[in-house]
Amino acid sequence: MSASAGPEPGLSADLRGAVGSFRIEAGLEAPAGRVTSVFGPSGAGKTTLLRAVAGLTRLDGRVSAFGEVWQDADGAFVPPHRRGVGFCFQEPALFSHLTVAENLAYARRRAPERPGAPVSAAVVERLELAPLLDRTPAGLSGGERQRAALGRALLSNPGVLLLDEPLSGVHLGARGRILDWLRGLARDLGLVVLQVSHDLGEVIRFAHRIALISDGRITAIGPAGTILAGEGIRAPRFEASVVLVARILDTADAAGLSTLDLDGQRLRVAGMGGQPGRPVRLRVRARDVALATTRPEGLSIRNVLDGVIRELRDQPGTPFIEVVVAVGGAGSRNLLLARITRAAATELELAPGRPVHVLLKSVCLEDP
Amino acid sequence: MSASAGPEPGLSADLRGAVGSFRIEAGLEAPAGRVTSVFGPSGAGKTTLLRAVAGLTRLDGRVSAFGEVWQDADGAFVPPHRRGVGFCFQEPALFSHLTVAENLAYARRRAPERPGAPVSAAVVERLELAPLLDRTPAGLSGGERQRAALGRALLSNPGVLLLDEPLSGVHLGARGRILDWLRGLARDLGLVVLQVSHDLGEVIRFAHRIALISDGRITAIGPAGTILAGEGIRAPRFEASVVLVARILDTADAAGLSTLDLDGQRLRVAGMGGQPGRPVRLRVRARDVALATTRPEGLSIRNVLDGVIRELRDQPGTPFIEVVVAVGGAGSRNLLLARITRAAATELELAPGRPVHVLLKSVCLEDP
Amino acid sequence: MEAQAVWPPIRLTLELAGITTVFLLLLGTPLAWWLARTRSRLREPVAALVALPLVLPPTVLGFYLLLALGPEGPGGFVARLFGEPSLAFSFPGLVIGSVIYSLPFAVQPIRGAFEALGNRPLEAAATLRASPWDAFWSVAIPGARSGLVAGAVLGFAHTVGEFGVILMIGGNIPGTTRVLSIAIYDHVELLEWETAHWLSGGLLVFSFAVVSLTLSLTRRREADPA
Amino acid sequence: MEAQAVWPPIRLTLELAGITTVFLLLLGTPLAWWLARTRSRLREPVAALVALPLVLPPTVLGFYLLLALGPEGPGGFVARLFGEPSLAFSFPGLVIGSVIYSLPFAVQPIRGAFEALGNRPLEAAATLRASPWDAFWSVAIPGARSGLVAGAVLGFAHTVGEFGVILMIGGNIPGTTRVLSIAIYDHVELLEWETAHWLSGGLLVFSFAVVSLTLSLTRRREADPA
Amino acid sequence: CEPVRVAVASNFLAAAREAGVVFERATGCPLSLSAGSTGQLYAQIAQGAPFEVFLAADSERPERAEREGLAVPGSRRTYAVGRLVLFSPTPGLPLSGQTLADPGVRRVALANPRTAPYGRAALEAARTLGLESALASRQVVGTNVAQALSFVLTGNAEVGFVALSQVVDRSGSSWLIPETLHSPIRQQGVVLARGRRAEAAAFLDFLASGEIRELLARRGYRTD
Ligand SMILES: Nc1ncnc2c1ncn2[C@@H]1O[C@H](COP(=O)(O)OP(=O)(O)OP(=O)(O)O)[C@@H](O)[C@H]1O
Ligand SMILES: Nc1ncnc2c1ncn2[C@@H]1O[C@H](COP(=O)(O)OP(=O)(O)OP(=O)(O)O)[C@@H](O)[C@H]1O
Ligand SMILES: [Mg+2]
Ligand SMILES: [Mg+2]
Repeated sequence: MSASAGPEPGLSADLRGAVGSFRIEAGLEAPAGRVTSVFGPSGAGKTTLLRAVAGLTRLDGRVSAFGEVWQDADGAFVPPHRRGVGFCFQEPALFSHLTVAENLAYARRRAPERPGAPVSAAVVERLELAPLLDRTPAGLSGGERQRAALGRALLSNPGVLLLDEPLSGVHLGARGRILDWLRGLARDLGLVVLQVSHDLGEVIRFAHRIALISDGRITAIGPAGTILAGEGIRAPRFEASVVLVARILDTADAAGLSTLDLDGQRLRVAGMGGQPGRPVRLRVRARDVALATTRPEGLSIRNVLDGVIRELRDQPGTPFIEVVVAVGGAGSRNLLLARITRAAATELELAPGRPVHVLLKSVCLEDP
Repeated sequence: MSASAGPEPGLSADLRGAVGSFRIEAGLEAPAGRVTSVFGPSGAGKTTLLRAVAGLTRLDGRVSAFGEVWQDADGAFVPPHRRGVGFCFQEPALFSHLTVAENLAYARRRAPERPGAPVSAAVVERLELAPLLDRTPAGLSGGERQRAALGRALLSNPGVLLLDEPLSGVHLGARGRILDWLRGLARDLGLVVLQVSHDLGEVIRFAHRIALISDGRITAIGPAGTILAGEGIRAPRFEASVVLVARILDTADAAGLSTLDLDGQRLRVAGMGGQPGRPVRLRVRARDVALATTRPEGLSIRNVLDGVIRELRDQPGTPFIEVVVAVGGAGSRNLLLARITRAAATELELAPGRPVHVLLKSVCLEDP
Repeated sequence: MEAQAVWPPIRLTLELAGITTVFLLLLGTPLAWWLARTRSRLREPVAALVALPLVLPPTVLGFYLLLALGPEGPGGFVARLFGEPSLAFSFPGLVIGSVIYSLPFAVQPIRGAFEALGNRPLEAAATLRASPWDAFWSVAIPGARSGLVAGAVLGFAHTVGEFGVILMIGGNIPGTTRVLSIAIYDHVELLEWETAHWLSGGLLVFSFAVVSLTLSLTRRREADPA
Repeated sequence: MEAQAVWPPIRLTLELAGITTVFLLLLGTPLAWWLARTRSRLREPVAALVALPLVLPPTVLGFYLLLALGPEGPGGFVARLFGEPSLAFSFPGLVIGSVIYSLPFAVQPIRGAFEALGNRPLEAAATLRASPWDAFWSVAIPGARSGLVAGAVLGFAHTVGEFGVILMIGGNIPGTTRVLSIAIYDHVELLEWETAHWLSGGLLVFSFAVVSLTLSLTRRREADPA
Repeated sequence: CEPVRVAVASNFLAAAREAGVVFERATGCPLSLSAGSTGQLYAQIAQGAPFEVFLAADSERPERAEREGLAVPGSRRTYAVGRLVLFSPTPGLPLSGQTLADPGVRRVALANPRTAPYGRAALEAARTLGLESALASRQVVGTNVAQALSFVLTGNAEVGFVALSQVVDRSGSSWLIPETLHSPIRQQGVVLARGRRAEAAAFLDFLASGEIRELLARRGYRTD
């Protein structure tokens, strides 16, 4: 999270219309410098939404970005090539008559200068494109094509980056590194990044904000933590998680652990860099949280926080409930979610208002 | 796992050759009735390997399936259409001049009868294709196209199913359901399923066996548990896990929990069907396992097993170590892996031979 | 009398163009398929060879065809099997000449459509147990439909208007080889311009109707981007 | 004396075919583009209209062109602006006639290539800030290259061999409108078969070289399936 | 001297070339010859083709040109009379009218009777001989005599009605059709409206000179 607080003005879209028999009616705000993930089932209209923002599919309604109106009800319509959007299509659309290097050059040549924007060399390095530069797209693997297409989109220095599952074919390690870099770019350059993903892990790791879409409608939109803790993400229930904001007290010691401050309590997490005093975001999945009524002894779990139960959320049809625990005192926004069996909750007599010990496996804490 | 123990003869390939400047030299065995995942970074040669098995790319070497030689060093070469493979391409290749229903019929019409093979209706239902049947591929979303292509491949009743990231564009919930169904089909029909995926979660959930590939070579191949617990999967270290074999004692009670027997110890896991007495496979990730030296009280973690430490594996460069714990007595093959901080191990004085309590969050146990 | 003179050439023209188009597709499609898919070095030379009859003036081409179809040529050999001295001046001879002359116009669009189709649909068909022959019919042909239609239309139109070659090898025999284009030509030559106008006008209107109908009916709807 | 008679027609033929090919591409490419991308109802009728000149026998088409280019036609009107009585019997007139006659052969493959290209590369170009004009040149044209080459080759070859139209509107005037095909025709009429063979043979060899060279040089390498 | 532009019927092209050489030698004025079919040349002349002299294969179209004001009135004259022969490339055949009825003769080539004077003459001759239907059943028609001769030379037709001028120095058998069997093939020429200069008229006059008459006779034309 950058030092400047609060979302800056970015993209705002309010679109309605139909593609074939599919109707869409979606409003969306995506602040600059932030990554907004569009998450929803197959056929929900994610691609359609991104295409409409880019002006490739013409829907009714209003789109504006950085204070500039791209389309409105009065018939104003800025054509795609003047919107300055970068688009990674779901099926990479490299120019097949050009090599990878020429594809990148195509974008670079038409891009305006922008201080701090990544230069070709940086893009090639980060996306590991060097061995591919002289090849044509026909000779690339699926993931290689996606990386090249992403590189091309970046080199056109867009203000709004629209990524339709940009890295679905790239393996986990590289994907993580690339996404982290993209997050940094978004923050440093004040880009709007609108990203479609089916991979919840990716969304959790990557998104500042999440828009849930289903059947052509945005059903929820807001900060990642709120949405992930909320009711919105139904399907992969066991993946429910929250995002906490803590402060660095001490960076990695000899053992490779850092100490963080979470509303007055201490946490020890693996290998985190950064300035002491800086705020960091931690993702904690409900399934990684256990609760105890007595402080446990002789346990390998090192992070034990004190908290108070706020709410018990039953998960009908499953043997589980989710327990919402406030760990930062009364006013804190830091809520934790624990997923435990109903049987355990009954046995431990858990109820709202009851103080509990919250056990977090330190390995589960990571800078998202 | 079916009643018949041990892998049946399935696919065996030993291929070498070059595509453009890329050299591949890969040997692979994939038993029938099992899902074998091919896992490796972008550009490792996964697609090339699958294409060569299908006979679409001609490499040197030997391929045989179900005792039938598809190609060998003497120049024998069974053309792709006589191999009876189903192939889901990385970029779905539906026939654009046919509707979805016609695409499915195309496969069905050319397929041999096979008792128990899924009929069109079942495929349409499982893959949720009903609303798409009358549409042409041009009007489908990315995930819809993938589902239709998978359905088409299934309807050709292949003996070997080659899936190149078949569901990368399908959301988590549906993907899980479809993969479970596919596993069942593979088992019931004795299919060889060779699947490429970048999604470790998917691999863990879906694969019986894993082949790691990198730079055109198979670096490791074996049962999922072994590979996941092994040194092979470097990048996402924290995802290390093991697979345990337990027996059902009691199927889901009123609370939705089943009771299992693991070498004499009891486990309670969420919603598992099946015959009492049947063996089941459980996947336990190292990160989900905690250790305690005294039996914990008042804790929401319900599954506590007794075990003996076998080995401590240091993870150099990280603050973690992995602890291998035998939970089934001396001769048992059931080993658990716990990932804990080095600091915790020191403090608890963990050492080989020492008895420990192993804490498993019940929610982490699932039929893989 | 006028009707008697007008209708046989029209019927003959349609027959000739129709049969020629059938042969163009029968010959041109496999040829285009080969050109689109082979990696042989002979590919471009063969493609050039097919296009070659184009550069010869029709009368010259017609003369060579006369030699080929005549008693000393292969055509004469074939003809003798049927008790004829020569294939020239016969309807089959006209068909042969027309096919050779219009072949490049049929081959080119079909080849283009096959190339645009790419390998992927054929690979998919193979993994669905379709033999190459099956896949050719069930995937390649429907997938290249617009190219086939274009080739057929161009071939048909070119045969209707073709003239020099037919004039040369046809012998202008009423009812056998006297097609409409020759009839119109005669009127122009005789300075009977009025009649020529009427015939040409009719031919144009008719052809326009046939061609635009064919194109509209068979051209696939625009694929929506998705 | 022989060389004197032979070279001017050859030069003229190459000039005519070259210039005609340029015009075919200049006119045919935007037309093919429009045909490939419009959703107008007029699409197929216009496509049919372009193909229409084909169905008229070349001499008849030539006759109508003669009327159009002559003193009473629009061509004559234009010609008078330049102090000429008629566009017929002039090199520009030949170019006009050849372009009209060969247009369908150029338009068809180009249209096919544009259609095969699809929307996606153009959309990608737009998101990379390329204006439609820029994208047309930087993406559509290179992407449709093989179609453009095919169109140019067919158009060139057809113009070289074209004959009836040119004879009619050109008038076989040495040095101005007497192209090689007509020169060969003259030899045929004179029954100077030997000379006709030589010229035709030379024409064939030359054309074969040009065409197969063009095709080999510009056709893209087979895309490997990946 | 500017070349005299002559539109010449294809069958007379060879003779016209030879005459042109003589004409140039005599007057220093070269010819520019444009060959074509008579109907086509007429259409071109009507559309303003830059021809100065029109050497047609028949007499009707020069007449019409004169009538319609395309030609210089009074300049029209017969420059040659064509002779029709029945020809076969096989030497030593006894060709006659009966050849047309010979069952061994499958095909008889001739020029288009509707458009070409030699074709019309051939048809007339057959009619006079009472062999019209015999001819009709085996005729193959070329646009002009050159095509008719091609049919014969390539062996696709056994015999053909062609111009004597085409075969005078060719080996083979021929039967010179008596001029009593058909009306004479008068090839007429006119000076065109665009050819109002001395050289154009001079060329047409020159064709009637003794030297040229001799030349034409050698080439198989009769002169009046
Ligand atoms: N031309 C069309 N005719 C009918 N329906 C269409 C057409 N184009 C798209 N659709 C439908 O619109 C819906 C939304 O498509 P879209 O591509 O936006 O989905 P998506 O959210 O991107 O899905 P995925 O994650 O599978 O890519 C889909 O159900 C699709 O079938
Ligand atoms: N024609 C070619 N010329 C050169 N290299 C090629 C060619 N075709 C494929 N390759 C290379 O072969 C390697 C393996 O490709 P393959 O498609 O098998 O990778 P993959 O493992 O499927 O990767 P991904 O997960 O990204 O799809 C890649 O590095 C690719 O660039
Ligand atoms: Mg999509
Ligand atoms: Mg791949």
